[in-house]
Parts: sequence; C-alpha cells; structure tokens
Amino acid sequence: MGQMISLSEISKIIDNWLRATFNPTWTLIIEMVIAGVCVIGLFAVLGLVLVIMERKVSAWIQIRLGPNRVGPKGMFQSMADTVKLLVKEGLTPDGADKFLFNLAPLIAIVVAMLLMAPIAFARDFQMWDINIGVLYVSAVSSVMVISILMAGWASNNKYSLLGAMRSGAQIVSYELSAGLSIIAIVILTGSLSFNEIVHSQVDGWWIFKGHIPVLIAFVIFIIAATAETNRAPFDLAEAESELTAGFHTEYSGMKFALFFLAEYVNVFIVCAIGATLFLGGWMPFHIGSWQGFNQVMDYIPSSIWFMGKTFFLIFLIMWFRWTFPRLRIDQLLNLEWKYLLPISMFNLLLVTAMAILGWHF
Amino acid sequence: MSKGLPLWGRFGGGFMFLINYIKTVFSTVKSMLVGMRRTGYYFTHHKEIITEEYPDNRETMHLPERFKGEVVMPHDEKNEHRCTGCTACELACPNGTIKVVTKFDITPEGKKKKAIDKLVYHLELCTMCNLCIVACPSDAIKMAQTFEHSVFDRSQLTKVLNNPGSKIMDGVE
Amino acid sequence: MTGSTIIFYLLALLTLVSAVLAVTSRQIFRAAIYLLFTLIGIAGFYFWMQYDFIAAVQIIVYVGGITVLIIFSIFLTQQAGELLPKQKIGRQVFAAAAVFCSFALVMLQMINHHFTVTADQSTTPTIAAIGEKMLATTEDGYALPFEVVSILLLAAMIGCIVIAMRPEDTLPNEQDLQQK
Amino acid sequence: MYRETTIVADENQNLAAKEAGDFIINVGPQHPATHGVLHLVITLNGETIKKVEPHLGFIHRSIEKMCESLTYRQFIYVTSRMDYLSSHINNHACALCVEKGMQVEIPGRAKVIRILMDELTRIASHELWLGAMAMDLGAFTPFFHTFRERELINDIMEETCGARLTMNYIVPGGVMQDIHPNFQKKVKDFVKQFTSKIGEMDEIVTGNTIFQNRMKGVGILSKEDAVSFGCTGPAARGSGVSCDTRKIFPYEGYEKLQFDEILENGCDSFARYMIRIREMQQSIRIIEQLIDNIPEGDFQAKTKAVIKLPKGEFYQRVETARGQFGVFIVSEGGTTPYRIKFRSPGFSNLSALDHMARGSKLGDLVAMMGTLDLVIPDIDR
Repeated sequence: MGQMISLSEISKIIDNWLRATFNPTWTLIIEMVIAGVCVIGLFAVLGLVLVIMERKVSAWIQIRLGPNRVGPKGMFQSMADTVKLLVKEGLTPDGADKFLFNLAPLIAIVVAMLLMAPIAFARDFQMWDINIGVLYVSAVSSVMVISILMAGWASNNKYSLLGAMRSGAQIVSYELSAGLSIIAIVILTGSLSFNEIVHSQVDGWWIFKGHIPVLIAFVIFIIAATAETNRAPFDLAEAESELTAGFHTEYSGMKFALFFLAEYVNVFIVCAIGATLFLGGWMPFHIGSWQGFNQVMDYIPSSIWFMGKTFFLIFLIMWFRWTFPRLRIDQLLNLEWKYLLPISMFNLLLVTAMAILGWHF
Repeated sequence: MSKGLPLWGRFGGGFMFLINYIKTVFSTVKSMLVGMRRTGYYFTHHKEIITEEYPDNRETMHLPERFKGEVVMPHDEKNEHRCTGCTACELACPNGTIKVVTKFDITPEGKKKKAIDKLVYHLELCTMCNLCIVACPSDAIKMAQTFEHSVFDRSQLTKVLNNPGSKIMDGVE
Repeated sequence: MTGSTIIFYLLALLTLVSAVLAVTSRQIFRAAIYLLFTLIGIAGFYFWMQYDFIAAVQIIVYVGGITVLIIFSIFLTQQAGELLPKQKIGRQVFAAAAVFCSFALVMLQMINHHFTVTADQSTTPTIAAIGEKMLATTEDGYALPFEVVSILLLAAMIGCIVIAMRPEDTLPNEQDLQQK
Repeated sequence: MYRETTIVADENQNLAAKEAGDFIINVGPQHPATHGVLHLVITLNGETIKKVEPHLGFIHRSIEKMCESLTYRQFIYVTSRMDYLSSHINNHACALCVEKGMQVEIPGRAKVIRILMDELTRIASHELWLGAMAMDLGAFTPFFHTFRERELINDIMEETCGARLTMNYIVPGGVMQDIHPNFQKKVKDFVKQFTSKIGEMDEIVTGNTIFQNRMKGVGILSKEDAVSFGCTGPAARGSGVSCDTRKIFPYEGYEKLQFDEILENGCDSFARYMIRIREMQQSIRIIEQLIDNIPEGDFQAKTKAVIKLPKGEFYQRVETARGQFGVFIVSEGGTTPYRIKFRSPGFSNLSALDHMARGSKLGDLVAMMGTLDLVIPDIDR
C-alpha cells in the first residue's frame, strides 16, 4: 500500500543512520536514550491532553463551558496547571514514613513507564515486541497496587490508609476478570504477543468477528479496566466525598502530580490494550469486499487508527465517570465476584468452544 | 446486588435464581445505557450550555432593578439630595450600618434648620436587608445594582453617601 | 565488561541490598517493601536471562500476589507502625550461622556442578511449547503435578472460605450494635 | 491498628468506648462529605460504622441571643442566615409569629405571595439537595443539571426580592415589596421548564441501578424511631410519619389548597429521596393553583413603624424544606423580644444519624447525611 512517511519508516531511518555512524553498543545506548526521551515526552503530552480532555468532556456533559481562559478555548489550561504543580511546595507530613512516602509516586510513574514498552503504537512500531506481551502487561500492572498501598500507609493518615485498603482489595479482585477477558482474545489468537494479536485481526477486528462472547469480554474488560485504574464509578480509593482524597490525601505539588499523571497514563494504557485486543490495534477499518472504501481506510496512517481507537475508549471511560454514582465497597466486590467473574468464566468457555469449533470468521 | 437466593442455595430455586440473575444483569445494563444516553445528549448539544463568562459579559449583563447591592443616595444635577436627616434609616438598621451626622443650616429666612452633614454608610456591616430603604420617609436613599465590592482595605468600605457640598432638595420635608 | 554484565551486577546489587535490608529492617512494613524489591530483582534476572514467561509469572505471583497479601496482613495487625524489638544476641548469632550454613550449601552445590555451555538456541520457550508441556501426559509432561497443585490450591481456597464464613447466628445483630 | 494520631474531641468518653481494633476517624469540620462545618467522630470497625458522634458549634453565632437585642422588624433578617436554603420560609415563620402577637390581618395578596415564595424556595432547596445528594454518592453531573432549574428560581427571587439567597422579603404585615410585573410569567416559564426536565433526573439518578443499590435498604429509620428522635420533614415522612405542618397545622391559607402530603413507607434512604422528588411535584401543583389567582390589593397591612408585642408567649410553626421550623417568642411588652427560641428541623434530624448509621458502611454514611439534608447553620444557629 502506498504508505507516506510512517512512524516505522522514521524509526528505521534513524536506526540505519545510527548503525552507519556508531558501533552497535553505542547505537543501542543512543536508541535507548531516544526511546526513554520519547516515553517521557509521550507522558507529558498524554498528561496535558488527557487532563484537558477530561475537563472538557465533564464540562460539556455538565452543560458548562469548561476551561476557556488559557490559550484558544482553554487548550493550554493543563500546561498552566502543570506549572502550578511544579512550583508548589511538596509537603511531607511530620508523622509520615518519609522514605516510602516519597518513593510511592515514583513507583507509580515507573510502573506506568514500564507498561508502555510492549504497546504497538503503529504498524511495525513497538518498543519491545516481547512474546508474552499480554502477560507482561498484567504482571507489571499488578505492581501498581503496591505504590497505592505504600502511599496510603506511609502518609500516616487514616483516610489514606482506608483508601489504600480499598484500592488493594479492588485492584486485586478486578485483575481476575480483566485477565479472563484478555485470555478470551488470547485463546482466539493463540498468542500472547501484541504484534501477533494485531496481525490476527487483519481480516476483521475481534469485536466484529468474535460474535457476542467477545463483545461480552470487551464490556467486562472495559468495566475491569475502569476499576483497575481507580476511576469513577470505581474511584473508592479516592472517594472524595468519603475519604477526602483517599490514598493521596497528603500529597501535594509534584508528588501529587506524579500520581495524577500515572492515573491518566494508566487509563491510556488500559485503553490502548483494549484497542489492541478488541479493536484491532493499528489495523484500519475494513468492510468485506468494498475495495474503494478499504483503500481509503488504508490511506489513513496506522498510528492515527491506533490513537483514534484508544481515545475513543478513553472517552468512553470518561463518559462513565461523569454519568454514574460511585459504588460502595461491598457492592464493588459483589459486582466482581458475583457478576463479572462468573460471567467472564462462562464467557471464556463459550470463547474456547468457539475457538475450537472455528465459529469465528 | 440481586435479592435472589445465594448461588449455592437450594437446587430447586436454582433455575429461578438464574432467571433473576440474568434479569438483574440486563436491567443494570439498561439503566446504565439510559443514563449514558442522557449525558451523551448534553455532551453533543452545546446549545444547552448555560454558564455565563462573567467578567467578559460585564457590558451585556443586567441586574434586576430591585437587586440590593449597596445603599446609595441619588443626587440630581444641581447636587441636591432628598435626605432630611431624620435618622429613620439609622434606627431601622439592625447592624448600625448607617450613621447620620447632622448640622444646622441657616435658611434664607434666618431660621436654623436641621440638615445632614454626612451620612456615613458602612458597607462592610451591611446585610442588604432593605429595611433602611423602606423606613426612609422621603425616598432619599435607594439600593444600587452593584456587586463588585472587593477592595484591598476595609476602610475603603466606609462611605459617605452625600456628595460634598450637596444640599437638600427644595420642598422635601 | 559489556552492558549485559553491568546490568547483571546492578540487578544483583538491588537484590542483595534489599534482601539484607528486608531482614535487618525493624519496621515491618518497610521490610515487606524491601522484600518486594528483592523479588523484583529476581524477576529482573529472569528477564535478563530472557526467560520472559517465568519473569512475568514471578511478578504476578510474588509481587502482585504474595507481597500484597503480606502488606494486607500488616495493615490488619495491631501496631504496624511500631518498631520491632531488637533481637537477642544469641538469636542473632544463631540466625547468622543458619544463613551461613545454607549459603555454604548452595555454593558447594554450585561449585560441584559442572555447567555445560550449549550452543542450543531453542532455550527461549514459546507459549505454545509451555502450554503443551504443561498439559502433556507423557513422561516429561506436567499434567499430573499441575492438577495436584490445582487441587491443593482448591483445598486451600475452600479452607479459607470455611474459616472466613461465620455462622449466621454469631453475626452481630442490630441490637448488639446498639448496646455498644 | 495504626500509629496513634487521633484527635479525640471528648477524650474520656471516647477512650472509654474504644475497644481493640476500633478505628476512629474524624469527618469534618472541613471535609467534602459534610455540607458545612459539621464534625463527626466516627468509630469504625474496618469499613463498618460502630458509632457516629456529631460535634457541633463550629458555626454557632448565637442568633437567638442576637435577636433579643433587635426589634421585631429587624430580627427577621437574621433568620435567613440559619437555614439559608429555605430563608423565605424562616422569615415567614417569624413574620407569622410576630403577626400573631400584633393581631393584624394581612391582606390576601400578601398571603398568596408568601405561599408562592415558600413553595418556590422549597423547590429550590430540594433541587440543591438533589444535586448535592448525587454528588455525595460520587455523581457530579446531576449537581449542574439541577442547578440549571434552581437558577431560574433564583432569578425570579432576584427580580422580585432583590436577592438570591437571603431575601428578607417577608416582613410582619405582609411582604416588603409588591411582586415584580414579570413575576407571573417567569414562574409559569419555570413551571414549564421544570416539568419538562425533572424526568431527566429519573434517567441519570433515580433509575440508575448503582444509585438504587446505594439507597435502598440503607439508613433504616423506623417509624417509632423517627417519632422518638423528633424527626420532621422528609426525613420522618420517609418513615411513614405524617408530620406535614402545612396539613396538620395549616397556616396562611394552606388549608384551602389542593395538595397531598407525601408519605413513603420504605424507612430507608431511597424513601426519603423519593419523598423530596414527589414533594417538588406537589409544590408545582400548589404554584399552578395560585399563580393565576393572586388577588388584587395591598401587599402589606397597615402597621405602626415600631412594633410592640403585648406581654405573652407566642409560638408559630411552619414546614420548611427540611421539616418543622418553630419560632417561640416571649414578650415583655417592649419593642424587642425578651426571649426568642427557634426549633430547627436539622438539629433533631441530625440526632437520628448515629442510630441510622450504626452497622452500615462508611460510604453509606455520606448517603444518609445526604438524605437527612443537613444544613449546618440551621443546626448550630
């Protein structure tokens, strides 16, 4: 297909040039540095974009205008917020365990960075094509809960502790149904690698060719992803009407900003994974044998497809947040253990049967 | 969430439980979708937005004429007001907001006549209860439609309502 | 010294230092966090050796599961914030001796074992290979151990539920709560 | 369980009650869960509430004592600052009580205007409550949607009374000013908008499964308890206690109007929620009956400039948005009351909180406080 300059082309050009100029070790180091800088840059951009997006979505849902002072239509509002958070004093409470208190936001952000590695952002553009990509993501994301527990305990604040306990119970529980709904796709593709999962959807996204079981898995995945990222209606760890701000009550300034950033980046990551597994990653949208239509779709760069799908899911999660009230802790666990888990287990059986019998397209 | 039998309950109730379970799931999903449709409607219909951009709309913004912003004393073009200095407002005020300082003018007939020297108004004490306006027998004071009262020093909130050199209007007793 | 070696020593440093700190720390919560770093360091070794699957499982089971459970049980214990009492000197000596003995045992094994270098590149297992091995009923298959472990876990789970379940009549009712 | 940093307000009592494993947290006086400066000392067992102790007085301004130094015309403005969400109704009660002592008959026009204002205030208060209630449960959007209708009422108030919250419009003898010429049209517009938009709340709040599960079977207050705690208003009517002052002790011509006293038998948070939703519709019904039938005439009876009440005791109760509000005046015959006492609904309703909250989860406490519709200046005065 007639690709213009794509991300993979650019990365190849850089790679070739580096290989021609330096020896392999230096090439590797420079490429690692470039990747690191790109991830940090992506973090910054994601933080800025997602915060302004959240504020605009909430404003429009709530018949408000939203931020409209800084820059055109308030688009630079989140930059002003960032500057404010940067220059703010980072307080550490007197009774806090200072080492762990300061370590917790770092762990949150490092985990979010690690999760970026296996995501396929565009055609042939992936930092680390690890062959157990899905497993890697669910493994590393389980470390996230540690940072919340650490922050909650080290703050020496009862609200924080309650928030951390809630969050721990919540994340540990919802990992199960998130994992099971991911396994549904893994069964259909027979691979854990993101690259292969995307390539298995070349003739149609799983959500279309997987019938109702995959649709159910998708719904469960979105619910579990919302819960795992601690967002409303599952924001019990923060629950501002009950626990002030939950586990990050005592955090301020840049330390708070790191938690905040990690939350948004995690939202991005779970949505990216959802887009990869169910919506075909960077695969363009094709309809059967409509050649003209498919060619037009192919002409859109793959990175745009990926970002479009991811941001659609992010919007969906934001839409949830501004529509639903929060659950209570026992209802939250009921929902997981009495509804999502049995349904996803039954669904997994259906998917397995479907995969064995080859009922999908 | 459901009030049906527990999952491990009697086998006979198992089928009914399953029906109830599925019903609960569907009604939950339906209620969620109904709510999301409503919020989605507002997300896409920006004409419903009701907020005003306050400091920008100062020119077009109109407060109703009865709005109680602060007490003012209207003067006509000859710098005359209608206040006789009867202290009815001072008495009516629950907070001691108004202080009437009187003096004695000499009328052209050579008689002494009571008049106001200063009508001191403490905006910082005022609760905008409108009692002074109602109490005034000569309609000398009224409520103004201002509301941006913030100043850096509270002494600026103590105001003298009558203009310097103003006189009482003819015919007001 | 290549980059790979540097990474190895860094991981070893992380693992060892946090292991020592986990043992010597007198704050139980911090000890748990140091233990976490030890486990992460070990997962790092697996990644370093390119045994990605085992590394991921290490993180899921030990970091995401066991450490979270440990932290939870610390939260639920009384006086989690207090410093632990200093151990008696006799006990410390005994512990050091025990550690030394087991260290010596491991080292002895390692020295006596003849590591053979193979040129076999097929050590990186695919997921399909792992799955087939796991469910194979042949001689070197793991179907039986797998099932035995599952039954053990099931038994443990049922035991937990039985312990956690309180009979209805011992639950505090409204009246008891009011009297409090 | 935790390093001891608890600030316990009443040490002896709490230490005596504290058992092993108790976890005491303070909610308030500055806390997003409390709609004002209320301090709750909550004893938790895990997430389950063992005891709730409200500590009051953070916004006590000794309004009752202040009123004793103000004349009968002046003291009414202070009562707007108690339950600021039903300030018209508070003013109304005071005016009625003073009129009882003066023994004046107020003109019919003033009566109708007063009832209209009361009912508009009631709707505005319930609208705010509905939004705040949803916000307590974590849903932010309904807050802004209910404020849209509330804003219309505020505009009507601003046009006629000159203020949006503390109007001081109802005075002894009638009302302070005549209604604005636009009043009737604007109220009709409001009624039209309100009836077309109230259904949306069913979609995003009432019908929502999460919301229903958070409300149903939560915060049980039985009929007997509601009576013995002295609960009034929607909090008691949710438990089936018939206590609408407009029905049982009609004042100002409520006896001539067609409206229902709303009763629910659920005894839980959801019943109290539904009471308020349905009460708004009854208020609309009252407004629709009156808005085209405002009699012509004076808006104020002829009264002396200085009011003197004869020696004696006077009591008047009205139904505010939160319950029964009573004014008790002891007069020694002078221009100022000798003693004045307000019976505020919030205080009695708050006393039931501990009873309702025991045994439920921390998250539900917020919902219960929401359904009691506490306004803290009303409790503290």
